[in-house]
Amino acid sequence: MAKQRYIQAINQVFLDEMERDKNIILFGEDVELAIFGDTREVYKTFGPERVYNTPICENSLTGMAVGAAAAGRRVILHLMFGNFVYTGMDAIAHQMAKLRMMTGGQMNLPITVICGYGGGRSLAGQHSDTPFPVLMNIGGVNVVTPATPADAKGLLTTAIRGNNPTFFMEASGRGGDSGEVPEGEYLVPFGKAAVHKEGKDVTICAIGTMVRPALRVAKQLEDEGISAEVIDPRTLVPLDEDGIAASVRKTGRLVVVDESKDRCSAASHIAAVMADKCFDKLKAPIKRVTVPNVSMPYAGVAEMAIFPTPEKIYAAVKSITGELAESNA
Amino acid sequence: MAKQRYIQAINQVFLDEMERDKNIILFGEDVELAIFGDTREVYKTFGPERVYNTPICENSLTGMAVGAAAAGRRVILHLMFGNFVYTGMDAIAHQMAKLRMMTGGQMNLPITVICGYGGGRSLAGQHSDTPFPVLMNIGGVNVVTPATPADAKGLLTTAIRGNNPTFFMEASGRGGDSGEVPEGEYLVPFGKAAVHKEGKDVTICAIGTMVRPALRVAKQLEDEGISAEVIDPRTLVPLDEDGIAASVRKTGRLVVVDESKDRCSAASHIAAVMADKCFDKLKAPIKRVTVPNVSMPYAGVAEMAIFPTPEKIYAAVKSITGELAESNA
Amino acid sequence: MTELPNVDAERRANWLALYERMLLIRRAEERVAKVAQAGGMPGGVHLYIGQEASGVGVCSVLEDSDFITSTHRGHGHFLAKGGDLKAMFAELWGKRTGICKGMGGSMHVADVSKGILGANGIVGGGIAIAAGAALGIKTGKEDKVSVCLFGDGAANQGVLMESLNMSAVWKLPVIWVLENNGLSEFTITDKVTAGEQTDRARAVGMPAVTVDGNDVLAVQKAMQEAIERARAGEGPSFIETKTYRIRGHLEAEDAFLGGYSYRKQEEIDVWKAPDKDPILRFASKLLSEGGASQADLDEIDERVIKLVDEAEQFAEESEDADPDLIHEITFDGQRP
Amino acid sequence: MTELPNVDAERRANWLALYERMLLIRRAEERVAKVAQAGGMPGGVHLYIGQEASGVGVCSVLEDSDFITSTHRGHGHFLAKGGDLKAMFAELWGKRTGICKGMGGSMHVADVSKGILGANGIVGGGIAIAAGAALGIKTGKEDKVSVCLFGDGAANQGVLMESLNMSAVWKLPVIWVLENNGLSEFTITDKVTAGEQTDRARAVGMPAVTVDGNDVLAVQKAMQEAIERARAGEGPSFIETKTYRIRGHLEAEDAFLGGYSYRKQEEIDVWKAPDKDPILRFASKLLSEGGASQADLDEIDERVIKLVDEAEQFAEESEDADPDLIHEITFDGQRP
Ligand SMILES: Cc1ncc(C[n+]2csc(CCOP(=O)(O)OP(=O)(O)O)c2C)c(N)n1
Ligand SMILES: Cc1ncc(C[n+]2csc(CCOP(=O)(O)OP(=O)(O)O)c2C)c(N)n1
Ligand SMILES: [Mg+2]
Ligand SMILES: [Mg+2]
Repeated sequence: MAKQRYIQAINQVFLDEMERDKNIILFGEDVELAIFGDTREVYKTFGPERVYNTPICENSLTGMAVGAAAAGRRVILHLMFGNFVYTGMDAIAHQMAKLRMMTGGQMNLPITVICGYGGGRSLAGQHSDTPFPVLMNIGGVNVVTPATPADAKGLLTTAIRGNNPTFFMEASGRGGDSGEVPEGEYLVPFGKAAVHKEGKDVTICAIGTMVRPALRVAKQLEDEGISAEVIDPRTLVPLDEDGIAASVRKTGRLVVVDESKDRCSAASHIAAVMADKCFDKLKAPIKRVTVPNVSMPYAGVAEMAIFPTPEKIYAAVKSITGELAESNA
Repeated sequence: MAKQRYIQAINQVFLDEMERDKNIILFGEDVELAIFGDTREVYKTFGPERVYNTPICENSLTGMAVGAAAAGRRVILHLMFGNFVYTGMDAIAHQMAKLRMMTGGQMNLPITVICGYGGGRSLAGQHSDTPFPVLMNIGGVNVVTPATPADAKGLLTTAIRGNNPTFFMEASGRGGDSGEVPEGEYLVPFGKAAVHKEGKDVTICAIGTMVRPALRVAKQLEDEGISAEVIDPRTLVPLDEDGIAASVRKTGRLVVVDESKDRCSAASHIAAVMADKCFDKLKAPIKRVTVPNVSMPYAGVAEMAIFPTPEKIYAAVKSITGELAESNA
Repeated sequence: MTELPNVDAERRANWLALYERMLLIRRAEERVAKVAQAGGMPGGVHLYIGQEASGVGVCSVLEDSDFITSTHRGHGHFLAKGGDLKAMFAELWGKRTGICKGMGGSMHVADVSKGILGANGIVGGGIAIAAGAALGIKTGKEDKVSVCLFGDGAANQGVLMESLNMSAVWKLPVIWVLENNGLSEFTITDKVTAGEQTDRARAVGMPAVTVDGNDVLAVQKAMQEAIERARAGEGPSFIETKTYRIRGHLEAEDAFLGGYSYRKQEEIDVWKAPDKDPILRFASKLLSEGGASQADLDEIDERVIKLVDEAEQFAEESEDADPDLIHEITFDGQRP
Repeated sequence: MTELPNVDAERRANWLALYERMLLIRRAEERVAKVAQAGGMPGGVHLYIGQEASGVGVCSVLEDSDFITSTHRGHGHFLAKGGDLKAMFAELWGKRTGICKGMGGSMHVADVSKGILGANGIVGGGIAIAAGAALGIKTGKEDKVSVCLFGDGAANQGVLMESLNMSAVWKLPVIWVLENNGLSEFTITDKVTAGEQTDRARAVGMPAVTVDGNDVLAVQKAMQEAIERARAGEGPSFIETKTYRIRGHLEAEDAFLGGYSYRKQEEIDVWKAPDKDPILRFASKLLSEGGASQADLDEIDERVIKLVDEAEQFAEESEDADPDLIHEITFDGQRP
């Protein structure tokens, strides 16, 4: 184990995997100088025949990823901001997600698309979206979003070595978080949620960027006599429905915390699945802590007013555990 | 009242509204000869200065709608297939949905985007999607999908006269359905669900194309002693949460039927909202009848195997009303 | 090789092969049209009839290992590139023996083993895929080319400029083939297009030529030059093949048009005439300069029709597509 | 008008106005830079310093009723088109007195009453909007023009080809202004661009010129010609203004670069020199040919700095943005 920053962990996987498998190519805008730092040294190490610093044209980039994969390469596409998923959406929805199925399974599309997402940094409407819903909904692409440097390493390695298109959503565009990362080969399987903290009264299912604030809230609740379990799906497609359901069945209460906008959010979907699968064990309404259905504002006060802050997570939990605190007290 | 086909009703609204308001312009691919029939005679009637038959370039078309609206026009954009929402997604997500908010409310964007959606006609993966989820999720655009010719007239008129971007999703690309349509001026307000059939045992919330099969199933259930209420949200943004909740509170059971792919579907979202708002009145798990998370197959048998057919709606209702049929019998 | 090859015999063989391939496409699609018109073909069916010289000329100089991307009007490209007729018919008939197991249908015929990366229902959908395949080839240092077939309507999609640009910047081994049939659905493409579309390629410094797309030999020649450039590492080329779509945009066209029309019957007749139709024209040439007799041509026609009969029978008799497969093939080794 | 106007006085007034506007942008952004570097400015801040002659030359011939669309580097365009400095500063400071009520910030400054349809954080985001505005103008038979300001990086987005094409087909009153500063973030644009970008306009039959983008008069002149064409119904024009970005891509650039660099200090120095910097250069010209004295220029500088001081104070003292507003302004008359 060694401490690494989130972005460093990602960067190291790129370097390791591209060394290990000469068939990998990487491309995207400004990957040469590594705008987010995650592609640092990649161009220098593997050269212009495997690393392409591209013009600005997301529509073609996503389609090119498909073509290069169909031609036998293993592809990493750096898409910078999660918002550019919308810019490159045509080929994502129509080719990347569908081509395998439409051709009767004739081709593998080993593509990893990486981008940062989320708000909280005054980047305003066009640089703060969390496009989980559209990616989860189109069908045919995996969606993963590690909350820790270790999961970043493990999930990215799994993504790159896998044969299916996978969106690797960076939960930390700035790469500030650091944590212990296993050395050597380390893969985290898709479809297996992580329980960050066990608990018995309420399940907080927190996605990506929301894991840290959820853990903070869980700690505070502990002090108040409420035992919260914090579970992190890690991969949204495939989704560990059974793992989340097991937790919900145990606690009987669920709060889903997600940086997506509320309507048709990942949180909505998880809530819906649990309202179907765990109904008999549910003791309280299922709560969602998400972003309202608006464009993210610029000003810090305005942004924080709609951001899924610890305060809002806390309030949501309390709204369905009110009686518990008293009875446990 | 007069009987009209769904597409005819739409066509008539275009003609009437463009006559009424000279500020309206309409553009899109092949609108001159009217590929779906809904823009028939529009070009002939209003000429090349208000109607533009465009080249094939959805990315610019959606952005142009924004520009023309910002310049003071009232805009109708014909986007043909719902799938092309993905092709024109960039400007939809980044400009149309956000510009009003990002500019502090400086501009109205009176834009109606119209397109057909859904499967069941062997049009395969790239022409069968139902892009409700992404449109509902981006925030900042309305999404409406009338199930009947009368609602088509009423909602389209409301959309065109409104000041906000609205996606008018044609539930019938072929225009085959017909029904009574009120004559003269007729507006249906957004955010008001329609109860197509009252019932007391279970609520079937059916969206757009799914209303007809839901009604068929409700009739069959009636014969078996199960009283199903069929409610049609009509507009997904804004969503009549209170109206749906009132029905669910009354029946205590909910099945949502939606042609979206399941993950993050409109159905998921409605289920999630009800699992929050109506928990205390719920007597059974909330069921969703949707399309699996795959590309729509071509072959009829394969398509029908995953399509939300009456059989699947029936099975979903029965799975939560099993005991009722017996007790009512 | 000690003897000089018999050039005439080689030419005759080449010409006859081109003719047979064009005729195969024609007869196959005539059959599809018949079935579709009778209501026996689900979905949208877009026929290539009248444009055969373009696809056949293009693919005649490609190896199986070379890639093509195609369009919604893709049957001709599929067959020209060596796709199996039976498997294509079975696909259109929605059968599990189909090349895509019945999951793709007319708009998605693909045979990856033959380098056919798929017909595409998204207008312009193949453009970036072709650029990507060329990028893949370049990275793999493989001796292949990637060919993008697209229509005059598709040439107004912005991805074209993007992908032309990248292919020129990185000198990718890709050949852009614009099949200009003058129409985009019911729209006369010229009415919505400014300038010459070849100039869009020239604007990124790419050589571009316009050839008679109904002259299979002219197309073949232009392709040969482009391929040489590509294989020599000199980068992409652009070829416009001027041609015409003889049938409707799709087989159900009349239902969509509802009595309106976008072209005159006389225009169609001009392109169907023996001096314009790519097959009739080439038949004359074969007879006058190619050393073929009418009997040769008749024999080819018989052979082709037999293949079409067999393919239809195969498709008819095959089992319906298997719905369970949907969930298996969406991902590799993972349920959706 | 009975007397001939005094051309020299008019010219002097025009020149001084251009100078003052350029200097206002420069001084305003220098202040923004200072605050941003000190950590007092949230979000991404992209400065226009070094490119002032382009935006000012372009907007100098526009009326309030004409439209512009802008980029992530939009402060200069905003001020050049007559946007209010105080309201812009308040916006950057995230205050409710901001031109967008604090909801947009640096990347989204817009003043619709002045025809400024918004800076845009999506590279190329303004392109189709400008085309649409021109379509709107044409339909309304209004005597306005629409101007799209975009960068050399944005010129590789496919929407450009799409919108150029439509503007040419319909002869829309739009002027395409490519501000070519040679850079796209940390990438030398030439390395990812094939051919001359002006040729992309010529490919759709549109007149295109390249001018010295650091010469405000050259830009003004090119715009005048383009506007005449547009107002005469002759359609769109394309102007490339060659310029240079003196500051980083964004103010926090060093943090992103982590010790790497994409250009040499010498290159920057060349463009900052008195013969290249658009403001210093124009100051010389004003002194030598424009009938201005150093005292005139100093007075302008003082006036401008006072405006900047006042704007900063206004921004500082304004109240924070109002979060409740978010839900009111997303839609007209409807909660989100
Ligand atoms: C992205 C997209 N937009 C629109 C359509 C509808 N459409 C199908 S074919 C077609 C015309 C294509 O014209 P062209 O590229 O010239 O091909 P052709 O039909 O002439 O072979 C259109 C507009 C589509 N399938 N995809
Ligand atoms: C669609 C999109 N892709 C990528 C980016 C990230 N990005 C911001 S500015 C920029 C470079 C733009 O270059 P150019 O258009 O020349 O403008 P300049 O910064 O030089 O003014 C990039 C790639 C973005 N904001 N939007
Ligand atoms: Mg065509
Ligand atoms: Mg630039």
